[in-house]
Amino acid sequence: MNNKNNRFYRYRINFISSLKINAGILLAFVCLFVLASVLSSKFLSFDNQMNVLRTITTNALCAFGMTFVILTGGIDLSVGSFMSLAGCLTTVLVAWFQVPAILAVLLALVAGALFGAMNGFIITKMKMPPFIVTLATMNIIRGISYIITGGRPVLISDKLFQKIGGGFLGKIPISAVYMMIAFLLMWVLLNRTKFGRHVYATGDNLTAAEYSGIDTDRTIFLVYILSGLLSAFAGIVLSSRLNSGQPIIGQGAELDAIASCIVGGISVTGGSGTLFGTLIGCMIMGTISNLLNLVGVDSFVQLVVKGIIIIAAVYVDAMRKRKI
Amino acid sequence: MNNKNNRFYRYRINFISSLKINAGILLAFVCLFVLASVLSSKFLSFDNQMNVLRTITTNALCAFGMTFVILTGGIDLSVGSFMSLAGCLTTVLVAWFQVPAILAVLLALVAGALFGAMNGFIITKMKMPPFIVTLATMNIIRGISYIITGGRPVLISDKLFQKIGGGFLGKIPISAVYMMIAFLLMWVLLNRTKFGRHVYATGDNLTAAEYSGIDTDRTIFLVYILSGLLSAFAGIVLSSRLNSGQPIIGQGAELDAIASCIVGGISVTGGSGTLFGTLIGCMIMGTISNLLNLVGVDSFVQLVVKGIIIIAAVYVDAMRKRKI
Amino acid sequence: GCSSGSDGAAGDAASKDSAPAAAQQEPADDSSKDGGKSTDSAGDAKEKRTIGCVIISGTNPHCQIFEEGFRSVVEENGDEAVVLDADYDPGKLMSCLSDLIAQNVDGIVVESCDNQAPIQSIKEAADKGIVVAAADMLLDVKEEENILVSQTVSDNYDGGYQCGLDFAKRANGEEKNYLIMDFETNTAAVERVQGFQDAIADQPNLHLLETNQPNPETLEAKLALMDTWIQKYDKIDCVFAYHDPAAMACVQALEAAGKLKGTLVYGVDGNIDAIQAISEGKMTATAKQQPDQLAILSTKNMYRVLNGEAIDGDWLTKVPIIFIDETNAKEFLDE
Amino acid sequence: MSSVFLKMTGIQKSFAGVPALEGVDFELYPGEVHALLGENGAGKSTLMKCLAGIYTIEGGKIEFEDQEIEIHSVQDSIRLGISFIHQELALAEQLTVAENIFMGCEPVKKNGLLDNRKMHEMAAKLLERIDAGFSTYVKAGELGTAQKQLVEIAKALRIHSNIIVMDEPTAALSQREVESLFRLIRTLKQQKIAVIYISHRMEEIFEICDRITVLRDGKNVDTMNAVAIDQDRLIQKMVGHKLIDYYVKTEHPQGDTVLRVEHLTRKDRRVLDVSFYLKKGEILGFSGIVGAGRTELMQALFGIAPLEDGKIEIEGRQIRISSPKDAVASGIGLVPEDRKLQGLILHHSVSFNITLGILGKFIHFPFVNNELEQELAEKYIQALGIKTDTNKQHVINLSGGNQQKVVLSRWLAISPSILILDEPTRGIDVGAKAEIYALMDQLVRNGVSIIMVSSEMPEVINMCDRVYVMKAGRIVACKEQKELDQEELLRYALGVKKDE
Ligand SMILES: Nc1ncnc2c1ncn2[C@@H]1O[C@H](COP(=O)(O)OP(=O)(O)OP(=O)(O)O)[C@@H](O)[C@H]1O
Ligand SMILES: Nc1ncnc2c1ncn2[C@@H]1O[C@H](COP(=O)(O)OP(=O)(O)OP(=O)(O)O)[C@@H](O)[C@H]1O
Ligand SMILES: [Mg+2]
Ligand SMILES: [Mg+2]
Repeated sequence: MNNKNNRFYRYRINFISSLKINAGILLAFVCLFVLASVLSSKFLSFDNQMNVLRTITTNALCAFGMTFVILTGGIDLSVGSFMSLAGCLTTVLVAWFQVPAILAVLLALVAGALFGAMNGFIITKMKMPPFIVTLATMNIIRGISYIITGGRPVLISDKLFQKIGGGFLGKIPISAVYMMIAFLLMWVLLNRTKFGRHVYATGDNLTAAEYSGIDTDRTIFLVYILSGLLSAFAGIVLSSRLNSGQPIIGQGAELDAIASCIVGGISVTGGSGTLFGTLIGCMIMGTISNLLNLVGVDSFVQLVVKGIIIIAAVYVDAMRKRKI
Repeated sequence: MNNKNNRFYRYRINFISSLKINAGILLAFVCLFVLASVLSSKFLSFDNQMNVLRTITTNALCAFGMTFVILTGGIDLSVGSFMSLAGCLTTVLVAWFQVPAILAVLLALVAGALFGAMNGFIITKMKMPPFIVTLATMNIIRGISYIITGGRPVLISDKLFQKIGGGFLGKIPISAVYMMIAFLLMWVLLNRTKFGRHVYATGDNLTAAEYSGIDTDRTIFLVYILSGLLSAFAGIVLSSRLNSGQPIIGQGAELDAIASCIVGGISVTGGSGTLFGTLIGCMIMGTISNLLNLVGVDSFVQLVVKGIIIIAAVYVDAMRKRKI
Repeated sequence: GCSSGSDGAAGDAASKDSAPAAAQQEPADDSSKDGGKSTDSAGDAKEKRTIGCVIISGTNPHCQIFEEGFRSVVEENGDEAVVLDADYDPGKLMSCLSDLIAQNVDGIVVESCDNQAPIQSIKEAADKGIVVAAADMLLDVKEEENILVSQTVSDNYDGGYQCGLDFAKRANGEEKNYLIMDFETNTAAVERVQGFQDAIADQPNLHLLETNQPNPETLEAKLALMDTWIQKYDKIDCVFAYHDPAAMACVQALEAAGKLKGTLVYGVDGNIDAIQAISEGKMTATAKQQPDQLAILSTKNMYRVLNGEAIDGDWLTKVPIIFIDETNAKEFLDE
Repeated sequence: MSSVFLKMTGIQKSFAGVPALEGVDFELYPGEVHALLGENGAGKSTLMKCLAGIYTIEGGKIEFEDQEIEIHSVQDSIRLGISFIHQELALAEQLTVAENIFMGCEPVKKNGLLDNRKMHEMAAKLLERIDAGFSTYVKAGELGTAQKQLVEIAKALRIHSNIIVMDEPTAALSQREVESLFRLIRTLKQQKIAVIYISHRMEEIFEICDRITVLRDGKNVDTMNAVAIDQDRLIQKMVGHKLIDYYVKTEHPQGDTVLRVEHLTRKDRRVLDVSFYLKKGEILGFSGIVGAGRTELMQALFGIAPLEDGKIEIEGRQIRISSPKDAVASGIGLVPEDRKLQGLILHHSVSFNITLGILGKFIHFPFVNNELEQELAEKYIQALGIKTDTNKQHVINLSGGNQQKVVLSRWLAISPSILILDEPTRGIDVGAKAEIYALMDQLVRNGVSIIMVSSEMPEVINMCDRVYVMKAGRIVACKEQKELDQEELLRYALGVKKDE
């Protein structure tokens, strides 16, 4: 028995275990990948792969935060507004108030964390449903970013700021690097800390978690801060790439992030799923868009095809899970 | 004991009980209403009240269907696309194929029910999460309505069709009449039929419902049909008011409908809430918009104010519920 | 030119072999390198090129006409057209451009929804030797930067201005109340509104009741805003809407309230349903843009540079708008 | 006896390749009460779920009145007239008691609409039949665990059935309700209704059952007449070996008072003016009938429900407990009454659940000592004999009794100085019960103090040093072990007798 356990243990801590749990969605991804390579000769090129990575960064950052939120059984509809606010704040500070870019970025991140904390506070202390709270703050925060920018793009010419999201590390886009770093940090946070366990426990059974002495309010509070922070960062990176603060960015980002999580196998009711799954979910979503654009599918038909592929991908995953 | 039972019983089934259960949100609504009357002299006018009713019709129809869906523990993100599809289908049939308006409306409703059945089928038979399924069909169905219209508005000059959504019954807009009829029908369905009871049971405790011999798959299947049907009808009414088939209508309608349900006290996890609550939720959302427009609040500030009012309204409800 | 400083951002890999000035000669070699594309153009001496286009939104009739114009020119040249949809989203616009670059298209026509957002991507494209022309939205790019072959835009300001003039004329000195439905986050809409207001700035008899924008920017919200205005104001003589769909929503709301008669409704775009409404006397006038012209001119410019020629005409072209009211609406209906 | 009513032969069922039933035979005659016994995880519930149509059998056949039948869905078994009281409570918490009872077969009027009046009348009658004293209009979620169990029983009686399966119906019930349930079973017998009765309470088996079938590891051990066997031999058949000491209780000196509670009143007034104390190394019992407020008291102590008034002192120091976290920090542990609702992280592994309270021992950011985690989990799996494939098994897939052991393990691992056990042996087999008693004994010898809330009189009387009896939210009596007597405790609990 012990022997067997030991085998399982190796299994578990190794990265392979993630692969195992996510075998279904990985399979779906591989299918999609092969399909894409067949359909477009450009798909496999290094440049295009980097392009896909760069494109999914914003969504992936939001989705990582969203993963924590959904794991606790919540939802965060305000991520898109956080993106907008952080992007606008940074550019306004840099362009209008000559704040150094790095400081401006830090301030915007702090703002993201603060508004995230506001979400967390209302949800835990005022005991209100996350859906409606974050729907409301989604409006409020977007309103704020419209107000501070007057609704128009903020032009920026700071070279450093442009590099933050637009630069390259060797041949790899810097934003893809951020994504990988964020993934690793979040992975450690979720899998290697008490907090991570508390997130799972809280989402699976709030009462039981409370009875076990877990401060569930604190756990929930923290995940919203995390989500605010990550989506604020996503907004900063995107603004840097857009070379301007755009109050309208991030519209619909919440649906994309949630979809990536769920495609990646995060249970909507909380408590189960892996961050690796979310990453694959993001890649699937990004690859679908890239493929359809590469092939040059008509934008109306794209909608239909995208919908069908998403269903197919999740179905492959659902089938495999039922087999275990 | 029996005596006690009897008193309670009256309590429960009378309409008053609905008022009781929804006292918190009703209170919030009344506060809002008083506030609105004070802030704008036009608010209380008969015409304006009718205007509010007419405006909320589309949202209310979708929200009624959504109520059933959320009560079973699901979600339907595709309602906006159903609106678009039904509106386009009707106008295309009437304008391009000279189908009589009534027949076209019926066909569009059938299409709504069919696509709703598709949602239900994928969710129950393929065992996939409603969120991702309806997100995918949201794309698919919208894609279809773009494709059939070529993405352009469909002009229509059929007088009967214009009356369907734009007419009046005495001084009352016909669409408000539809809303009330739909409310009554759905209320009976939810509160006075076995199906309604099964909806609650399924959403509250799926296992318990299954162990009790309820065909939960069938129940879930039916609520998605209902949602498809009602939102298709909403789309037809709106198209008639717009006097054209517009493939772009209904964007974001799902969030509005869900928000109305939750503001109205429907629990996101399913199993509890009343249709009356949803109606009040719709009225609150409609009144907020109307008030802000009447007062002429800047649209950026509107976002912020709207968010704050929503939180306040739900908070009043949450407070009262905690007191019971 | 002065843009060399920012090339660093695109990384050393790209800057090694491509100075922006040289970029425009490169594409010919580039497409010959790529065997994949030429396989199906049997026997033809000229290789089939791929030309990309990003439009603002496939659901906007204006953009659909733009797309048609673009496709017609590409077809004429016997090339393949790839049209992507940014759906009003600057982020998506950028990823569409990236996808076109990754696909190694020969030329791109950008119809942008924002004047800043696509610039980074356009630079990347230019670095790779892709010829880019901009249309419809005036991008914040100077000619000297050498990344765009031309900019071709509508005169949005004039669109609003013409409507304003018409309003002033019809008011004929009488006291009139008007409303403006605007869309502050869109530069083109802001210009139109500005034009309208400037045109009537010297008319003391015209009173602005209110300016506001639908929230969110959906058809339903436009309708609801106009509905509320009708409740709020007893006397509305004129509504200026930033584009035709909004104007049409105003028409529907006014008609339903029985207040359409005697109310002037202006829009900008020249969509077919608006022109129809004008011919029926429901709507007053619209300033028709010429999206087909925008597309054709910019695509032709792009082709010239692609073929090693110089563009004909100025680097920046403003395509005039056509003012349509009941007198000339019929002419445009037949098209 | 007449002919065979229900016959199951060679029933097989496995989960993900792991067999749970390996050719089980079972026979049932009309009007008999047939006990189905076995250790936790023996396969009792699985066999019954096959009959209920929740699981589909993979081998064997089911005959009903000599006709071979197939059961594919719950509806099939309802059609055959088989009713179930499932082991795990499954009620829709937001629906009323009556709505729960008639879930799936709601009475309708001629016009097809629901007949609520009739439903409540019928539900009230059913509740009366089992002496349940609550309204049919309350929401199920507002009921205590025992009351929910009564609702489940009423639910099984809602249609006229041929067979009623009772899977541990008394696990959450106290003496009084058990007696009325037995009265009910006797009338069912007279109506020739067959009852399949599953329980881990040995006394009950001999009191009510005619025949007994014992399962072990998914196989038949034996079927016998109840009169033909005694308790020790029966236990031996179940466990596979002889069980010597059932109630382990060693004498040892008790220390100072570790916990003193004075005038405790809950905000919702479910607990009124309760004062008591607990000594170091003592096992303190709380007895009472269903709804006496024992669980409520423990919740108040554990910081789950707000207090209106009262003082809590631990080792002489007054403390404030406003959340379970505070309670844990002050060295109090609580094994809750409802394992599914309050105890388990169902969709995670056994080891995840066991180690949830001691994460600090093996997680040192950013490293997780997995070996240590496994070791810790394994320690309790061995010690309590938790029957699970591996410690990676999701808890939701364990048998009810084994789930209970997992919850217990978590608290043993945290090793609080005051351990509150609310119905700790609920649904646990005799062998494991003995192990838990032994464990309790060992704990108190090591200086831990235990509060045990239990509705099982024998364990209260045999294990506790002192017992408080509660009624309607108040303490009505306090007895030392030497004064303990089942009859008398019950009289206090029912309010027949009062202390001066
Ligand atoms: N859904 C499931 N998935 C996997 N294994 C299961 C599942 N249900 C039961 N098992 C396993 O089948 C075996 C028999 O379980 P069952 O619930 O029938 O036991 P039981 O005799 O009712 O025990 P208890 O007295 O604890 O209720 C156990 O080992 C259990 O782990
Ligand atoms: N969540 C709740 N809401 C409303 N009333 C409750 C709730 N929980 C329990 N009660 C009521 O409180 C009283 C005490 O219930 P409880 O069941 O906890 O007592 P107990 O002595 O622990 O008995 P047992 O645990 O055996 O049922 C009962 O009358 C019950 O109806
Ligand atoms: Mg069992
Ligand atoms: Mg209890």
